[in-house]
Amino acid sequence: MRRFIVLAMFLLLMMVLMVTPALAEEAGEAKTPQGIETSLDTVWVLIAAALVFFMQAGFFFLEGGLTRAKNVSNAMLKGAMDFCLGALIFWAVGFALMFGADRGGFLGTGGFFANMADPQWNGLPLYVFLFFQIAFAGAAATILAGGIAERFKFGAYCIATVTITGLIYPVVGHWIWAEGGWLYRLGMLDFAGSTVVHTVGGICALVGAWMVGPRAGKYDPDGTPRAIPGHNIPMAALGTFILWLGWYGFNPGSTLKASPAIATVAMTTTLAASAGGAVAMFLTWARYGKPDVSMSMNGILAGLVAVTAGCAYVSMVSAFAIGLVAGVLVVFAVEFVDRRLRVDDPVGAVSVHAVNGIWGTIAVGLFAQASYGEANGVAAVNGLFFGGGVAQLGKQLLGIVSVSAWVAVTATLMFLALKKTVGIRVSEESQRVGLDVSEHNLEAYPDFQPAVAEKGGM
Amino acid sequence: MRRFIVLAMFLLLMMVLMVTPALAEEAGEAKTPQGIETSLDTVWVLIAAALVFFMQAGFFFLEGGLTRAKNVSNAMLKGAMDFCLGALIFWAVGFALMFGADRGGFLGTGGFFANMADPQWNGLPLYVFLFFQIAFAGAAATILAGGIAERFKFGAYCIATVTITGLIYPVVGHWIWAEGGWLYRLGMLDFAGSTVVHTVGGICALVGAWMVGPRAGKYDPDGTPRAIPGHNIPMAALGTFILWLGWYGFNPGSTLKASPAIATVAMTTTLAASAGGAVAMFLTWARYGKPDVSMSMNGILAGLVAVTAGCAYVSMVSAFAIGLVAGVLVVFAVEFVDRRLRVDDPVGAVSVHAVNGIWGTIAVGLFAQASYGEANGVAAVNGLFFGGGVAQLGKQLLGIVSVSAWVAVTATLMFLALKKTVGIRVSEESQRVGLDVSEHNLEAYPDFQPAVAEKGGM
Amino acid sequence: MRRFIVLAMFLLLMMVLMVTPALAEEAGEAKTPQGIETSLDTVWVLIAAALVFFMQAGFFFLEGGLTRAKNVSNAMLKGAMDFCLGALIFWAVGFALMFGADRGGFLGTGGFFANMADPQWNGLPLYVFLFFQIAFAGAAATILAGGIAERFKFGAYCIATVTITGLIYPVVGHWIWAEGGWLYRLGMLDFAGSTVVHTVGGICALVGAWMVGPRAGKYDPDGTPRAIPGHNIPMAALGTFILWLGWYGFNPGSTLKASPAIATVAMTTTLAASAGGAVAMFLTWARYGKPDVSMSMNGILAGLVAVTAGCAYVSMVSAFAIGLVAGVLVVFAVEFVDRRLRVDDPVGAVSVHAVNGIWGTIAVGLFAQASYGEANGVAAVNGLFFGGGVAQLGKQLLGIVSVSAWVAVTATLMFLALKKTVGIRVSEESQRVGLDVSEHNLEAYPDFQPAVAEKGGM
Amino acid sequence: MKKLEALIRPERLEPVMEGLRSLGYPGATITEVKGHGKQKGVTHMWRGAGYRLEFLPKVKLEVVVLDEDLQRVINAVVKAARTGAIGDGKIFVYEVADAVRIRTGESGFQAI
Amino acid sequence: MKKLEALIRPERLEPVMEGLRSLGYPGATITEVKGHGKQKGVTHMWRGAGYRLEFLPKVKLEVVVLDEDLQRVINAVVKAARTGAIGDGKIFVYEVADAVRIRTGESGFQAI
Amino acid sequence: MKKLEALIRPERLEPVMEGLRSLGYPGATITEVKGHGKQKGVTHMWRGAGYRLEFLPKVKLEVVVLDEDLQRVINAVVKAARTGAIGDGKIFVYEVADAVRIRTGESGFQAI
Ligand SMILES: Nc1ncnc2c1ncn2[C@@H]1O[C@H](COP(=O)(O)OP(=O)(O)O)[C@@H](O)[C@H]1O
Ligand SMILES: Nc1ncnc2c1ncn2[C@@H]1O[C@H](COP(=O)(O)OP(=O)(O)O)[C@@H](O)[C@H]1O
Ligand SMILES: Nc1ncnc2c1ncn2[C@@H]1O[C@H](COP(=O)(O)OP(=O)(O)O)[C@@H](O)[C@H]1O
Repeated sequence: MRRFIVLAMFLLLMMVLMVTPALAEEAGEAKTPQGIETSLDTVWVLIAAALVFFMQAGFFFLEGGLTRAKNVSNAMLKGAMDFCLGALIFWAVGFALMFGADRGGFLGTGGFFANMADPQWNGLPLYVFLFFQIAFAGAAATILAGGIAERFKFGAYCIATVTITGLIYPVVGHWIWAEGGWLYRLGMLDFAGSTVVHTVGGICALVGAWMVGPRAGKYDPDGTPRAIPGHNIPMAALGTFILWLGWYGFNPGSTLKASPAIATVAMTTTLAASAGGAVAMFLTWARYGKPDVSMSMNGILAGLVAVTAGCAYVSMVSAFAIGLVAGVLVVFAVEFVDRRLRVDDPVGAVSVHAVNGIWGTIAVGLFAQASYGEANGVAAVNGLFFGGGVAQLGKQLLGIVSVSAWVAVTATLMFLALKKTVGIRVSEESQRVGLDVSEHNLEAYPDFQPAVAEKGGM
Repeated sequence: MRRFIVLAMFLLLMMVLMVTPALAEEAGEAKTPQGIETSLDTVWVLIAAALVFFMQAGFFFLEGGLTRAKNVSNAMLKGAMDFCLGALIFWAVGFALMFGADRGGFLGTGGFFANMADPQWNGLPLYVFLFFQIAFAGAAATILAGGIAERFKFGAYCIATVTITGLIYPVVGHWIWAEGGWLYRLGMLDFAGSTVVHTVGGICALVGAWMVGPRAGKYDPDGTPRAIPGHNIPMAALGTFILWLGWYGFNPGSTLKASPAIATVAMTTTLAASAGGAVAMFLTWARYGKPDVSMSMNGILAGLVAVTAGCAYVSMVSAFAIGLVAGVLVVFAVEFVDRRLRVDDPVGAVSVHAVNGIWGTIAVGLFAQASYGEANGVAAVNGLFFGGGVAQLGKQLLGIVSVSAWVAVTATLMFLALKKTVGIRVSEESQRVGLDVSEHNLEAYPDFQPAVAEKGGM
Repeated sequence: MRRFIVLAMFLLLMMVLMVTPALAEEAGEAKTPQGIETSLDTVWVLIAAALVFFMQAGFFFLEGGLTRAKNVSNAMLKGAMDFCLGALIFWAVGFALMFGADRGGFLGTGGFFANMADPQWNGLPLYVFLFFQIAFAGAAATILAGGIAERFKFGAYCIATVTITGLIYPVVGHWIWAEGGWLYRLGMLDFAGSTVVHTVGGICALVGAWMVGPRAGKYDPDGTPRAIPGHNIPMAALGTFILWLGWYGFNPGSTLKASPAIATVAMTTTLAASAGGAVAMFLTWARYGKPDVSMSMNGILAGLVAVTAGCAYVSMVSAFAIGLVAGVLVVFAVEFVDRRLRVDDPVGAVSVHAVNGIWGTIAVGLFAQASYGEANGVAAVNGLFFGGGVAQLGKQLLGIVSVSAWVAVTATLMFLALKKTVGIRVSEESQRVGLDVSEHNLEAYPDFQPAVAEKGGM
Repeated sequence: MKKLEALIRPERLEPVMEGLRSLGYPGATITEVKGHGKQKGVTHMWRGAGYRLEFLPKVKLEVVVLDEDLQRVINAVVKAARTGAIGDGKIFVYEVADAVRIRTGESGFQAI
Repeated sequence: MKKLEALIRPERLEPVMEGLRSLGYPGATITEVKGHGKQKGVTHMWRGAGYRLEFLPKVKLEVVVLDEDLQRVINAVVKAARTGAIGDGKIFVYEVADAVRIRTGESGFQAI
Repeated sequence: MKKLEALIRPERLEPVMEGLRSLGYPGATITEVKGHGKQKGVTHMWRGAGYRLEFLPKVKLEVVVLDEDLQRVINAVVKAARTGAIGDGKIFVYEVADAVRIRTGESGFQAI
């Protein structure tokens, strides 16, 4: 492990020496309308990026709240470090792979350390675009954390997160968001990243959770899942609302431009989240007899993930419908993953991000309306339900399949490599005492008496 | 209960089918100063709305922190669901009642599901205006949650919150904020909603808390109140500061326009909050012997509520004075409600929102200065202390009385109806084990040993 | 104490009577590009200020999490009150001392209660500039709280915080940031306040922590430090991320202008924070055997503090290097303060703010590049590493020395005066039961069983 | 001297203490324990999966009494703690060999 | 009647309870305690300074049994709680003078 | 064998353990309990209403000792736990019928 640390520090230091400093762009005297507009766009995208950045805290609070007290410090550090390491690697490498000069529609190259010829990106200062993209990359990477919670080695997690932000995610981003990307050119639509961010993160979480195996005690010998309740519901609730807040940067910010279109996007986002939350609450009430708190929170997030692809292409009513379906999907997906797949996903990362990322991407092919796309200054496309036939739907499905395949393969290889080298799963004893002690020599709540676990399955 | 759930889900689904999709507004090519200005206003109001949205988390953290651990998950779900359901109902109905074509000054009609002819609202994209109003409606509704905490049926709460957002609140909003509203035309001034939001919410909380009765064990047989300490002070403190942050969207955002006036409003807001907090701290120190933490937090909120009506009409010094009075009022009001009215209001919702909402509305009639109103581009009025006589004060009082009457009557009818049908109060046994278990089958903190309550009255 | 309270309330009331209300500036009809630009700048600075305001919550959560449960309510009230009192005093006095008409380069005068002739500040509405400055003053003052945590008298803390915001901090601010200030004229550069805010706060914390003495039980008779673990790691992690979020207002907001330059500043801020966090994590891993959670969080903050002075003058790579050094510095500084200086600084305030404030200020003299300063519209200076020689470095050092001397002397006098009068240290018995009970008659977590402290030194 | 160890419902603690006080035994020690007996545990839900809490929260009340007061104390506790439903709890009685008051060093029955 | 007081590893609670149930003793009381014995405490780190937790979490399991069942119960507990490593814990046995079921007022062995 | 059960102030735990160690009794079990005795509870404030905490936090320290060491252990505990103020606590002594070391199965005095 020590060797790994030394290596990491060496690499960090290399960066300093390797790079020729980029010349910063000139600050235009903001007196002309043109100049003011650039400033306004910069302000808007910067604030949006800051909100997306803050989603990191939402993610680690959600994970921490839905898992046990003995692993919560580990959740905090994972969430902090995947951003710190991810930001550095994305700046150094990921950004170039994603937005550098296109190579055959598959990959960008050039512009490592954000050394790009043009200090602007479609009229936006390059650095604010980079900041926004870093925040997104952080979100894509941190989704994994929840899925593999309570049993993954911290060192292996650091390497995994760097690989996602530095390679797996930027390639997908290039395909769909870079002008030369093959899916972009094909016309696949994913406005703010249901696929690019959430499906990518969700599939990484699925592969990771499956390969690391379930938490000790999660499944009875006969495969019956046992409940392992989270330790702090308010923490999870605050995490959810921080995420929701961040989504007002995530979705409207993806316009990368201050325009009236952001108003429409904010509303579709609001309605889908609300519908997802409401329907998950009613559905669990009907199914389990009482309204379920953590599933309702998941319902909100499911609605948000699902509307992310289509938020600029669909009407209010469609957004509402997308959220409704998402809220239903997430409830059944959680049960399916837990009972049928027997993949132990403590926070529902797969159900929220992978399943609803896919649903949201499909939904564009169903609900898109050219009038909305046009009004919002993006692609004007009609989906299946609005007279556009299956053309767009086909592109969306192709995108989903290709991205899923890419992520599934690369993530599997990554986890396999980690398993063979540093290992990915902590010992049963480590799990018993908790990762806080075994991985960090720390108790998260030393002033409080922990209660003896004495839960039985049913 | 199951029937109620099925009905609710049916209604949600109906919405999808019932509505013709609205055409989105056109995204003006933002090259002209006019276009840039619209974009800037959109950005500003959207960010303000996002901050107001985040106040939901502030509210549920404040409530959760000031009540007991066994009811905290319930507080989280109430806060999440009153927004989810409230956003949907306000979009579907409330917005039309509030801002639709005026009927006799009393009610708006038309524009359900935000289907309005004009895609703009006074030059602002309709959807960002709607988003801002949804966030406000959510705040008005969630105030109730704190007042009836720890004993209210969750299902009944959902219905109450939908009624407030869908009917009680929009009517008041129409009176005071819609151009045709009778109080608006009369010249009553409530810049950001001391009355519209806070008095409405506060009176709902008063009626609700009174009708549901006190928590088990709150009053001795002889009527002496017993202390029921909140379970998590940092949680309440964070809630307070999230609310304060949100107020920088709430008050300056109510300009609905990016202009230098927002600077003045931000400062009056800051000074009133600071004065309210400081004075409550000193006053409790003098009265109780030591500075009281939760009352000081209430003092901050009291200052914020009180300055909300007048923040664009008054000077810095006046804002400071308004905050001072608010901080004093809240301390005495909490004692008065607890000991004299014997209404059990666990978080001080009545004292913070109703009492100071009223005080703030009155304060406009006292402290308004035409020079400020003018500079901020709003009504130029002088209050009693600045040579304007009692004219404005009279209008303010009339507004307060009418709104209070409307809310008191409708809220009473609503709670009565709920009481007769689904019931509003959980059993003593449910209170004993806590709403988390009885209403949601959940423990909020399963990893921690709860301490046996062994508090005595004095 | 009661006399002190009465006095304080009297003073607060005096303010109302003493002041003639200022005339608010006129709200320019924002139709001209000029007008729109002003509005845009106002929006940007207001939002930045709101984010900086929210850092208060970050500070009190960081402190609360890294200290024991029995003192957490005290931490909350300290954090709330230093802002409330600080905002009032800075409005009344501090702002005038900092930005009023210059007297000999040392102090501003005139403009108490923000009564300034010009309703604008370099084209920015005066009140939004004031709001931004109030938020900064709050940050400078609250740094003290962490250093003297768990043993300082609440009343004395209130007086100290008022003195810092009303006198110690504004004088430094005048020197460096006001046009007439002697360090400003000399050309010392501190873009967003590594020295003005962080070194000032950090040295106050150092002097305070030293004069109040260590917490009971912190040092063995032979001077060996004992570990006193914090009670809530997630709380500290959230605090850190709230602070980081706030820094996106702190640093880019210090442009006081919406311009593309904020993009560059946001990115330097991000890279330094990430580098600081990453390197602290790896370094503690190498030194202590496992990656340390709270030190990694400190590493993030160290990177942020260090880049604050130079964020608009340096390249991305330089920002990264500054963060790397900061992350290393903070780890060794914490150990040094704890073991060599034997100053008990529970949250690392000295190491994060004083040490890295100084490092960041020096770094400007090393890493500044004229091309960046120019592009960002600020001073165009080359540091030692970029061909500028030692000229700038000398100015930076002079600034650090002068400011440190001023703060060390005034803070010492202040704490001495407090010690002689109201006293600064609570009794050992108060420490044993905790400040929550002894200073506020409150338990922060009455529903939970506290664990008996049974830690041994090593 | 005898030690009476009563395992009771948490919410009956106050009336039981009331009863003890009236018999001249204000001193007692309480511990939060979890009990299992005839009373069935409760079922909770976590994300769609039910789980049983087999142990229910109880309070263990310990009070050392003089031999002659034993029966009266037992009766008082039974009276105050009983609800008649399963889960009311049990009382166990133990012989106490000695007692010491730390403050004074007194021992035996004077220490109670 | 005897009271058996077993200080065991928290993670062995479930198998021990299983064993008791199979002997017809479903009723028991558990308390979370901290123990110190031959087993060494663990070392934690806080900001660069190590500190020892001298006491380790244990569960105290109390079950009152009839004299004739005592040995069998002891054997069952030992079997289920043993891991063979230091820190497995101890069992102490005490004489119980009397037992009362609060719900019914029954006393003596009927109360168990 | 005797069990010594001391109810002491939480902050006196360390010196008491020190004393026990020096007598050759490193093993002990502690429980966090709440006690009520001559010592008055404390008054807290909640939003203007005072409330008394009738029970104060105490630590229950249990240590099983050989009969011959009993008096010395009692003396050591009394010495280390005493402050002289009300609330210092009590020690109760019980007869132990048997002891078993789970790890080895040894019983009787060898198990201590
Ligand atoms: N054999 C036993 N040994 C120790 N404690 C017991 C025993 N049986 C019951 N208890 C304790 O008594 C409590 C009440 O037991 P239960 O059988 O539910 O009561 P009841 O028969 O009065 O309804 C349990 O929760 C447990 O703490
Ligand atoms: N003399 C004693 N009195 C009371 N409890 C004891 C005593 N000795 C040990 N214990 C308890 O037994 C537990 C296990 O003791 P330990 O010596 O570590 O076990 P083992 O000898 O089986 O490895 C301790 O944690 C403590 O709770
Ligand atoms: N009769 C009793 N039975 C059981 N525990 C008792 C009894 N009397 C006192 N205690 C315990 O002893 C502790 C100290 O009692 P207290 O009367 O305050 O001590 P002192 O007389 O030494 O000042 C109490 O907190 C309680 O836990």
